[in-house]
This record gives sequence, structure tokens and C-alpha cells, in this order.
Amino acid sequence: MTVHSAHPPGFAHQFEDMEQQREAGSLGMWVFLLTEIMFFGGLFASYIIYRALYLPAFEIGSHLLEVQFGALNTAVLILSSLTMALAIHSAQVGKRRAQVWFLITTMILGAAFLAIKFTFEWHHDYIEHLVPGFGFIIRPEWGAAGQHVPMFFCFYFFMTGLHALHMIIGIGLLTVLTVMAHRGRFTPEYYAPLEVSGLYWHFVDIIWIFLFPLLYLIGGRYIGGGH
Amino acid sequence: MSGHIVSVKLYLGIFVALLCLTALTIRVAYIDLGAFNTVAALAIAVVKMLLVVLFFMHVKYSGRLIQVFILAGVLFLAILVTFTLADELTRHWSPTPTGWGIIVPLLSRLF
Amino acid sequence: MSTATIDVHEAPAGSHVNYLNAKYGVKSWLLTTDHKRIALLYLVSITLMFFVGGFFAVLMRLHLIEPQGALVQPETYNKLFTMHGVIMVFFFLVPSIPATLGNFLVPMMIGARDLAFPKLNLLSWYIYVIGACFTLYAVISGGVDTGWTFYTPYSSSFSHTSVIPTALGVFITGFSSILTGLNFVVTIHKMRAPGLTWFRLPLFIWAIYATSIIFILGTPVIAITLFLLGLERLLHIGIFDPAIGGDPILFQHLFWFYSHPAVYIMILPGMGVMSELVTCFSRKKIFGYSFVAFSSLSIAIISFLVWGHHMFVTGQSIYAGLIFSVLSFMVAIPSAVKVFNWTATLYKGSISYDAPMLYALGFIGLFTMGGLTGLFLASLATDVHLNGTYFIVAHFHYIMVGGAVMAYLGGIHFWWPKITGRLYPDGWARFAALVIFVGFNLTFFPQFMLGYLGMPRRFAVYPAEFQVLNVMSSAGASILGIGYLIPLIYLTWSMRYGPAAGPNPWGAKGLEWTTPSPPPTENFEEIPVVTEDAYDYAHSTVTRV
Amino acid sequence: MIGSLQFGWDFLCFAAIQAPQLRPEAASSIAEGVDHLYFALTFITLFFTFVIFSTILFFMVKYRRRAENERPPDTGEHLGLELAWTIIPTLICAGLFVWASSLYFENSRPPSASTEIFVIGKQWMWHIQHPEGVREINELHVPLGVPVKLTMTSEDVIHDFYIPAFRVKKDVLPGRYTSLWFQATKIGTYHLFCAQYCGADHAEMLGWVYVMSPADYEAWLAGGSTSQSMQQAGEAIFNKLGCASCHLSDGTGRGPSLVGIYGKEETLKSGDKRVVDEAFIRQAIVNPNSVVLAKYPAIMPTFQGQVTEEQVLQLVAYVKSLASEERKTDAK
Repeated sequence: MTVHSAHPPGFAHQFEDMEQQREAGSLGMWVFLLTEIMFFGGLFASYIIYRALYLPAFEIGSHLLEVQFGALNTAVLILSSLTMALAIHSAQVGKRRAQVWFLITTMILGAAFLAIKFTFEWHHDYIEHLVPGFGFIIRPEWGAAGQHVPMFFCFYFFMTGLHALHMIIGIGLLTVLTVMAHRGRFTPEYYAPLEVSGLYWHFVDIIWIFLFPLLYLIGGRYIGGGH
Repeated sequence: MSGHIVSVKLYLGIFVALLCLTALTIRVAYIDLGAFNTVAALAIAVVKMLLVVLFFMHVKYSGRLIQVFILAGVLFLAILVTFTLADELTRHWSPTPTGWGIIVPLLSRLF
Repeated sequence: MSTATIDVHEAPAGSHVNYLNAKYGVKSWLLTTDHKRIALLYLVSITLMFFVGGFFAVLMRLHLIEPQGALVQPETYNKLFTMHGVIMVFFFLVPSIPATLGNFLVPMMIGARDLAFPKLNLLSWYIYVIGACFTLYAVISGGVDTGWTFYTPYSSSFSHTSVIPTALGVFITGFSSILTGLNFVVTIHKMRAPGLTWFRLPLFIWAIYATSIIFILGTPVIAITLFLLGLERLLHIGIFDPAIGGDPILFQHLFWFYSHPAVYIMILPGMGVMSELVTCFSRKKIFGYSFVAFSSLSIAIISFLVWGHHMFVTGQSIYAGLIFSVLSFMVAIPSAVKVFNWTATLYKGSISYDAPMLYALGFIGLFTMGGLTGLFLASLATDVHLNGTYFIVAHFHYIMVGGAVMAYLGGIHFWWPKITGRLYPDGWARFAALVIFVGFNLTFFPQFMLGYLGMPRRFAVYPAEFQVLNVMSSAGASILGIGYLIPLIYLTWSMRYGPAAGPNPWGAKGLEWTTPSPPPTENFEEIPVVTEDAYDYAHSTVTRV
Repeated sequence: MIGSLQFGWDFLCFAAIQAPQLRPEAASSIAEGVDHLYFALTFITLFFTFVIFSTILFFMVKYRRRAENERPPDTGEHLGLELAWTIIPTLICAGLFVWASSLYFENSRPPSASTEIFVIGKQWMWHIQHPEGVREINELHVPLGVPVKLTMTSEDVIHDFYIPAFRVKKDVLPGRYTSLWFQATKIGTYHLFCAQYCGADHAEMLGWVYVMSPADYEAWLAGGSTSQSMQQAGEAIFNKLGCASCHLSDGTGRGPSLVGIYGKEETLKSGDKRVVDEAFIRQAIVNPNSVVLAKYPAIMPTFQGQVTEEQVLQLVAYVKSLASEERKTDAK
């Protein structure tokens, strides 16, 4: 058995040195994000196709969503990305307390995003009978395009639901990290778990960056609508 | 790649830029540009994505391998979208020409 | 045929500490992070699934002896071919070579101690087992009758069988292959031994790398597709539902975007094994190393562009059909290049006919037939006649059973001494290879004729004029079934009673043969430094030892 | 050597039992063309399989291992050979592609003057309706030598209308029209299969295609048509649903005049042009918003759910009959 030279904590035996382990860790997460791109990609591709086929119905559906909540959520998520990046930064420079506070702020912002999403938007849509499969009512004033509006809301709930699921997983990840950071596990030499979770969190933010315009801002929101 | 420490000032700068772009994309949505509304919204989203990827995710400082992987992911998503869209949108094209003289007018119709 | 002279200067297998006897007890196996033990866990679970799927196949062939069906009701027959398809494709063929031989050999071939993420590797196996349990539950709870393709709207609103457990099982197992692919890509990129550049890598590693690309880019799409199918079945509302304008053809697009590259997931590792077998048993460097290596990559990439040829007759737009047809022809070229290169490798070699070599030669013959019959289906005019008939069944069985399973068996026999430290009885192994080759041909060659005559697939009852060919096919299936049982017997026998194998019983090149067999837990005392090219038999002094 | 013995034996015993049945009946105009392509592909397959098999056999015998310590020389790389066996298969594939695609293009366009027959696929049976009003289940009578165009749709799952003897096949989709055409060239009775898995009795969804001489066909038609033709049934529904109130024949109504609209190229509100065919008319009835004409407002309500597939087919037949009346008036 080869004698392990004095490696910092968290060193895995199958690697030669810390640098190889860190590079493998981040490449592994990027490959995982690749699979997530294709996972969301299936939904985005179907969305683009049905939007091309039923644009009027999608515009009606998009106008039924409140832009202000979407915009607020986008700002919340971008702020959480900043605090996550600062958490990694403070780990790099070895400030333990800053790490813990930044991680907690990121979690609070994530929870705020979910709160806005579930209470103000989803609940509101449920009351307005806009949830397909749960009492969706096609309104006469939608005209002939009304028949395809449930398709838009199928996509709305599938995409935002999948995104929310990834947010919940992200918050779970962050709680584990906060406990580890609190115990001082991350040093300037070894902070790979924090960095890898940061990549995941930023990726979930990017998904929302694309979801927001595609769902909320179809064909422009000016008074005349997109016709 | 991860050894690189990005200054806090740069992070804040990127953060402000992202907020401005979000405000811009909403503002642009309220102007009637016809088909260009979608193009504008997507262009702004791509710029925001690049900012997050390059600076928050340190891809700007990491090796070419990760950059190639990201491009591969986006390329294969594009393949899925374009080929499926190609089928859905050209279903109603009726095959006009017949016989050997088929490929030339066909190609001209495609490109 | 030279007899393998085994001078046992090494202590008999198993006496020195190796990965098999380093630790004992069930916990040491179920909680192991050693890539070699995980490979054996996969080997056991995959062999089990193979024989479950194979059992359904035998029932189907027995049923088809008579035009009106000899064994079961049509509904049961529909469940039989569905479960045969689902289990064989998702639970045997997709993980077969990458999860068993790949897990065992990738670290050893590139001179690493283990994969990049050992715990993730163990998690992949557990995810595979959980997925398998869901699907076996579906089998017990009445089976599913939608076909392994789950086409909507039948699967989403008209089938009353347990579609959701099966779809959930396949959804979960998909993540097992995603994580395995991730592990391989990171390991091959980041953990190669010093001096082991990309062009000194064994071609098996190139093939596994190309397969991992497809794992990573393709599997998530079928995950989301089955997720949407499950939602549509539960909520009775979804994006494939024609009532609200949904398009069932879109389901086929998303399904085949993964499932065609999936057939290359099945054949690419087999090609990797072929390159190892052909070079070792003709004791020659591979002919055109870079051409074979790059053809693996180009197959992986072009395979994502061709899925439309499954949908030529579904009212797909004619111009999209043209594009897919051109690209489907192009994807055949790299496979042809590989076959020509293997044949050229045999030139001026010193060929020995051990069992792995017989499987290899069988692979080349059957894969050539399978690949060329693919041209019938890539060309638009004949695909209209042949789509949905037994011609298609024969084509993909020639590739999957004639190609992937033959290569899998060849690989298992080739590395068996390294995995278990024991030699299997060579006579029996050659006999089994012959029986499988004969049984396979008798089963699937008549199906080409059936397909051309127009017998549709998935038929529980068929017109009487097709009976003779079906009886021939069923006869062949029984021979094939026996052929697959023989290796199970003598390989398990050899684990206990087989003679001890030296570190290199075939005199093969490659880092995995420089370790004692079975290898120690950390593979190498010192990480080796590689100086020579792959398969450099001409200048090496390696002999059978 | 095992492989080739095996093939030989296989072929011999097959040919002995099934000598006449090696090739399915060729009973339609396109069957010859498809069969020639099929035999060309078969020849290429057998040729390359034979070339590779014999090369391997030759090498296996000539270069078998004679002594354990043999060290065969390294034969290195040969770029010329590699390029050869990359370019030659590419050329063969290109040739096959052009041949197959032009054949497919010719087969996919029905000649203009073909008789129309409507097909509705339902779980495990085929409803077939002739414009003259005759309805059939699982049987299709067609005249010899006359191009026949089938317009097909499904009421539940995806089926597939497959006649092996004519070498034609097309999926039958719910919610859309797909069409298929053939011209029978041999009198006789041929199989009709469903080639897309559609549930429990997928294998029972069989049928027969009777090719009759034109005279017999007319006699058969006359004998069978007791009920009103599709055209008359379509007119009745057209009036009952109040379509006539918007679609006035002189074009002064809120909707476009339907006289002579079938076959014309119309420009839609979205700007692209589409020929008004059966699929267009069906889409206009079931999902009017997706095919709004440029000069008209999008006010037509959807009739999805109010009309069955059969009634939609009858309305389509009626709208098409309006076109032929106008042409008749011109012809006078």
C-alpha cells in the first residue's frame, strides 16, 4: 500500500494529488449540468414547437401571468447567485463566518423565490381555474384559440414545477453545506463541495433566466397584445 | 481553474449588470417589435447566461475542456430543436416535382 | 492449435491478497466502492435480467409456432413482447458491456486506482437495482402491453396495464447509465497514467468514451419524455394529448432522439471489445488505429442526427424524411470502416482460435449482415414497405444479439481469467460459440424473408402462409436458448474448479494484463508509466504466462 | 467456414420449402420499382458479406498460429486503403440514396385524377367509405388500373394502413389526415394489415383488398349504394350546423365562399400560402384559428366535439363537390 503523503483532509485515495481531484470534481459537475441541459432541453424543445404551432393561444396564456412576480423572482434568484458566489469567495480567502452568513442568505432567497412562486402565482392561477387537469375552464372571450390555451399552462406548470423541484434540491444541498461550513470544514485548499454546489445553483438560476422571458414575455406585453 | 479568486468588486458589477438586463428585457417587452420581441428577449437572456457562466461559474478562468463540453451540450440541444421543428413546420409542403429532376429544385426550395 | 502452457511460477490464484479475498461478508460487497466489485454486482444483476428477458423471448417463439397462437391469449402475447423489449433494451443491453467490463477495465486500462467517483459508482448500481425492482413489480402486477416504445396516445390514455411502474423503472435506471457515463468521461479525461496519451489508449477506452458521450447527451431526453408520459397518464392532461392539440408524433421525436443513439450505446462497447480481441488473437497491431478510434467518435455524434428514419411512414414531412435518410446512410460509413479495419488486422497475423476469437469472428460476420440490412431501412422507398414488419425485427436482432451479445460474451470470456483468476474449459466455450452462431442464424435469417413477405411485427396471430418460416425461427430460438445456457454453466463451474490463471493467459498487451489475476484492490503497486503504443505486439516480449 | 456452411444450408432448406413464396405478389404500379431497389440492396448486402467472410476465412487458414512464439511483423497503416474503403461505401450510399429518394418522391404524389376513398381506423377495425355512399368494414374494393387515393384518420390510437402486395403503408393518426395512393395492376385479393401496434387485437385488425375490373367495380358500387352519398350527407350537416349562414356561395357572407375553394392556394393571415386540401378543410372545421385566411377575421368557432370524424369526412366531400360544380358550370 503506497504511503499517503501529508494530504489535506478530504483527499480521495484514487487521485494523485489535490489538483487532479478538484479538476475531476468540477468536470464531473459540468458533465452533470450537461445532462440537466438535455433534461430541460426536452421540455424547451417541445415548448418551442407548440409555440410555433399555436402562437395566439400561447400569447393569451402568457398575458394571464403577472409579469411583476416573474420579474421579482428573477431579481431574487440573481441576488441568490451573487450571495452564492460570495460564499465561495469567502471560502477561498478563508473567512469562515462570512461563508456561513452568505450560505444562509442564499437559502433564504431560494425559499423566498419558492414562496412567491407557490403562493402568489400558482395559488392565484388555481383560483382562476387556470390549472389544466384541476378544473381548467376555457373562457369564451379567448375566442377560437381558447382550445389550445391549456397546452400553454401545461408547459407553464411542467417547466416551473421542474425548476422549483431543482430549487428544493438546491436548498437541501445548501443546508448540508452550511453545517459543514459552520464546522470549518472548508479551507482555502479544500472547498470543492462548496464550489460544485455553487455551479449547480448558478445553473438553476440560468434555467430561470431563460424561463422568465419564454413564459412571461411572449410576443410583447404592450396593450394591443401580440396579434 | 478554481484556484482563481475573482474580486468582490467584479461580482457586484456583474450582479448590477444582470439586474439592468432584467429590467431591459421587461422594458423591451412593452414595445411592439412584432416578431423581434422574441428575438430581443432571447438575445438578452443569452447575454445574462454568458455573464453568469463566465464570471459566477469561473468558466472564463477554467480550461478549454469545460468550455467545449458546454458548447457540445448547447449544440446537441439545438440539433433536437431544429430537426423536430424542421419536421413539424414542413409537413404541409407537398412534393411538387417528380422524376430525376427532383434534387435540384428540392435543394433550391430548402436553401 | 497450440496448447496454452501454463507454468505456475506464480502462487495459485487467490492465495495472495486480491480484491476478491481482501474483505469478506455481505456488507463488504453491498457497500463496496471498489470498481471491480461493483462490476461483479452489475454482472450478477444483468445476467439475471438477461435470463428473465430471454425467458419471455422463448415463450414468444413457442407461441408463434401456430398461426392462431399456440400458447397464450393475444393480450398476454402483447405483454410478453413488451416486457421482452423493455427488459432486454433498458436492463440488459444498455448497461451490459459499459457497466460490467467497462467498470472493471476502464481504471485498469488507463493505469488508475479506481474511477473518479467510486461512491457515485455504487450509487449507480443501487439506482439500477431500484429501477429493475419497479419494472419487475410491473411484470408481476400484470405486465405492460404498450411495446417497449410506449407510443402515445395508446400508452397515455388507452392502455389499462401497469405503464407507470414500468416507465418509472426505466426513468430511474436511466439515471444509473447517466452517472456511469459521467464517471467514465471524467476518469478517462483526468486520471490517465503518465505517458498514456489519447493515441496510446486501448480502443476499448475510445469506444467506452464514445458510449459515455451518448449516455450523457441522450439519456436525459428519454427521462423527461417518460416523465411527461407518466404525468399525462396521471393527470389525463398533457402535451401529447390530441384533444388539446398535442401531437403524438412529437412523443416519437423525443423518444427516438434517445432510442436511436441507444442502439449505438449497445454496439459501440461491443466494437471496443472487438478491437481488443482481434488484435490479441492475431497478435498484430490494429490496422488504422486513428481511423478506428475516430470512427467510434463519429458514430457517437452522427447517431444523434438520424432518428427520423424510425418515422418515415408516420406522416413525417417528406423533406425532413430526406434529411434523415441522407444522414442515416452516412452513419453506416464509420461502421463499415471499422469492419474493414478488423479484417485488415488479420492480414499476416498469427491467428489462434480460442473461444473469444470465435465470438469475435461471429461478431464480424453477423454485424456486417445487420449493418448492411440497415441500408434497406435508411432508403426511403424500401422503408415504406419494410417498416413495421419482421424485417426490422431481424435487422435489429442481428445488430443487438449477433453483435452486442456476441461481443459481450467474447469480452466476458477474454477477461474471465483476469476477473476471477480462473480459466474456463476452452472446449466447451468453443462449442457454445458454435451453437449460439448456428441457433442465431436459424432464428433470425428466416425473419428477413418474413419481413419482405409483409408479415407485420408484434402480431400474436398471423396468416397461415407465414407458418413455415415462423416454425424455422422458433426452432432456431430453442437452439439459441440452449446456446446461452452453456456458458452460464461452465463459467460458474470454472469459478470454483477452473485451473488457476496466470497474470496473462492470452499473451495480450494492455495495462490490465500487467497486474496479477485477480488484481489487488488498488490495481497497481506503483502507477505505471506508459512508453509504447497500444497493441505493440511486434516489439514486445509478452508471452502466455 | 462455419458461417458460410450455415448460410448455404439455411438458404437451401428455405428455398426447398418456399420456392414460389420468395417474393410477395407485385400488384401495384410502384411494386416493380420498389422490388428492383430491394434486389439491388440484397445483392450489395450478400456481396459485401461474402467478400468479408471469404477474406476472413482466407486469412484464418493462411495465417493460423503455427508456433507459440511467432512475432508477426507490424503491417502499419495504409492511407490509400483507408480512403478507398471510406469513399467507395460513401459513393454506393449516395447512389442508393438518390435512387430511393426519387422513387419515394414519385410514389408520394397521387396523380390528380384519382378516385377518392375515405378510411377511418378505429380500435381493431377499418371503416371504409366510398364517396358514392357505400360503406365497408375491413374490406376495400378498388377498380383495376385506376389510381386510388385514400384519405385516412383514426378515432383513437395510431394505426397503420398496410397492403404488402401494393408495397404501400401509412400511419393513421388521431386528429390529422394522412393520405396514401396506389394503382392496382393485377386483379385478385390481397392482405390488408395494421402495421402499427394499437392494442389487444392489433393482430386481428386484418382486412382484404379486392381488385376488380372497372366494369365489375361499377356494378358492385351500384348494387351497394343504398344510403345517400357522402356529398348529400355533407350538405345536410353543412346546413344543420349553420355553416351556410356565414359561407354564402356569392362571397358576401362573413366567411369566404367555399365554391371552388378546394385545390386553390390561399394566403393565411400569418402570410404563408397553403393549398386547400382535405387536411386544410378538416383543420378549418376542427381548429379554425390555425388556418385563418388573410382577408377574413378569426371569428369561426371550433366544431371539435360537435362533429364525429365520419361527419367531418362528409363535410369535406361536400366542400369538394362545390368545387367540381363550379368547374362543371365553366365546362358548359
